[in-house]
Amino acid sequence: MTIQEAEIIIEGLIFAAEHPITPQEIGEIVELDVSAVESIVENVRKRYATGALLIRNVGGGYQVVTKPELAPWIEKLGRPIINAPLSVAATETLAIIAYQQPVTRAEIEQIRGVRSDSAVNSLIERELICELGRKNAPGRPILYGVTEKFFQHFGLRSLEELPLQGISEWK
Amino acid sequence: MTIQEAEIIIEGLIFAAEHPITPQEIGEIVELDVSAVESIVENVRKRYATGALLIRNVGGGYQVVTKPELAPWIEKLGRPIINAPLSVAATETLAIIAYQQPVTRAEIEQIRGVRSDSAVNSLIERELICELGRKNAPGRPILYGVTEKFFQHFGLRSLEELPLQGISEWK
Amino acid sequence: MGYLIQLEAYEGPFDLLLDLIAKNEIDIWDIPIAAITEQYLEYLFSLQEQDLAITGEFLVMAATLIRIKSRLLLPPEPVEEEFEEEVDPRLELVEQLLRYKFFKEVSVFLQERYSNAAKVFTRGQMAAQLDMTPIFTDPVGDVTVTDLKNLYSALITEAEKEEPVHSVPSSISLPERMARIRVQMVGQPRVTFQDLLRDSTPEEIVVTFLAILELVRLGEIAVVQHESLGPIDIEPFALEVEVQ
Repeated sequence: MTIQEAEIIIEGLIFAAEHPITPQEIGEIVELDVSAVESIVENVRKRYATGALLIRNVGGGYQVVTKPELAPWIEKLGRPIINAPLSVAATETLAIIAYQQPVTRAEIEQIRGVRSDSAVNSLIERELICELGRKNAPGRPILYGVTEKFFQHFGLRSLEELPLQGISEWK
Repeated sequence: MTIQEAEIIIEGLIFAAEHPITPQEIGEIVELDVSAVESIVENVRKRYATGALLIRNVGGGYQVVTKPELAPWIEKLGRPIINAPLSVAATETLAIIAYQQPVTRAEIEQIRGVRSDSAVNSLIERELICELGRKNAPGRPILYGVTEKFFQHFGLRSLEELPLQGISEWK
Repeated sequence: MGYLIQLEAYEGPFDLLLDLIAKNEIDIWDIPIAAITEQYLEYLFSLQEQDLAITGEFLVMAATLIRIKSRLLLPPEPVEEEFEEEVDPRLELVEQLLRYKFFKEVSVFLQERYSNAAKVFTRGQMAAQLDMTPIFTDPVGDVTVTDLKNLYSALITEAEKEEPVHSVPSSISLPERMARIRVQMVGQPRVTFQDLLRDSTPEEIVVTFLAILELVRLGEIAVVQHESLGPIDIEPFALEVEVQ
């Protein structure tokens, strides 16, 4: 198998897989090591640069999706489109996560004084926060943090760029 | 919108659509006429020549699929095989329905010379045929026709792709 | 010749006949009915010897073949009308066979397409994973980093405070509100619901509403809405004014 053949096979596998497929899974099928698979995926990405598709990493696996800028067109195919603004509850929750991450839902609720599960869910749907793992505490609660998308939308490079002025110490 | 932009949008639409999408449907979304859509799709096809994907025509619509030569690799993903073998009886019955639809079971049986209820039932189960209504005849028998899935599973663009040779001998 | 015919699985009598015609290299338009009938029956007998069930359709065809054979043996019936042509008794069968043969060929074509189509794969991740994810055109909206900071700062300040002491709401009781409504209505033909709610806190609205319900129950007032979505009037029935 040449690299070119491998590239086409790997592209096909990512497209046809029913779950985001990891470089390990691909490597087992094409009998290549993970780093070779990763570099071949980069080649596919380069080829995709001029088209509508994009290979994204989700949960350690690859997935072919359409480029985000096509969303307004693809939405016309009947995907639900939501342009509702962030609720106050969600914005408060997002603020707490941004400043305190990694943070559990219980910790968020302690600060807000109200249940926050629907706010957390809506932030996950909007891809502004994601799960970061689990806390070593009774019940092993999920820890949340902000996503790449969060930084993009707020024009931030890192959490250190969050303003700290006037915030009293809590932790 | 430039042609280049239209090409990317159309590629994205074909990729994202749940079902094969027709040039008409695409035309409505991108506000182009059918012939323009068709020629743009040809451009996408040319771009796809070097990759793993293929835009095929099924039942009058476009659908992105992997190239057939990749089948041995993609089968290793363990995706369930939709195309479980069809029995001869079912295929004959399907052939008759495809040519003569809307057609009743009695008419099918007259042509095949044998009872065909189990063949008809298995085709309905596989969603390759469906009921089209009832015939205005004694007993109001059910009329059958082929479905969208029929086109997909047989990779047919339209019923016109079925062979016509020999049909004049008896019609 | 009896057992020369292999025991093949035939889809039906037409399938069997076409096979016999092909094996004997017979012109379908000129079938030697006697010979074919003989072979056809031999096949059925061989099935019988193997204790295999013969379906009704095969037997019907056997009868049809025998009937055609006997008609061919009989001298042609006298033609009643001159221009009526003698029809070959085999014609109907031939037409049926050709029609079946056509569909049999098509089904071979379909089988081929079917197995080729099985070699292509559609996108693996459908609706659930990809398509039905709602698209948030503007997931953040007008919210800015400063908003986040201010909100966080306010929340933290609030959370740092001591457990708040529950303040006693300066609310009025239900009997008190009922009494006030009674007073408000003195000498009035009606007041509107809105009048009673004017400048009320949410809590007061609830108390007012309950007071109205209670007064209705006591038969002191009537609540009337003259048109749909119009103002709700409250009219006195028999007022008992109690001044506190």
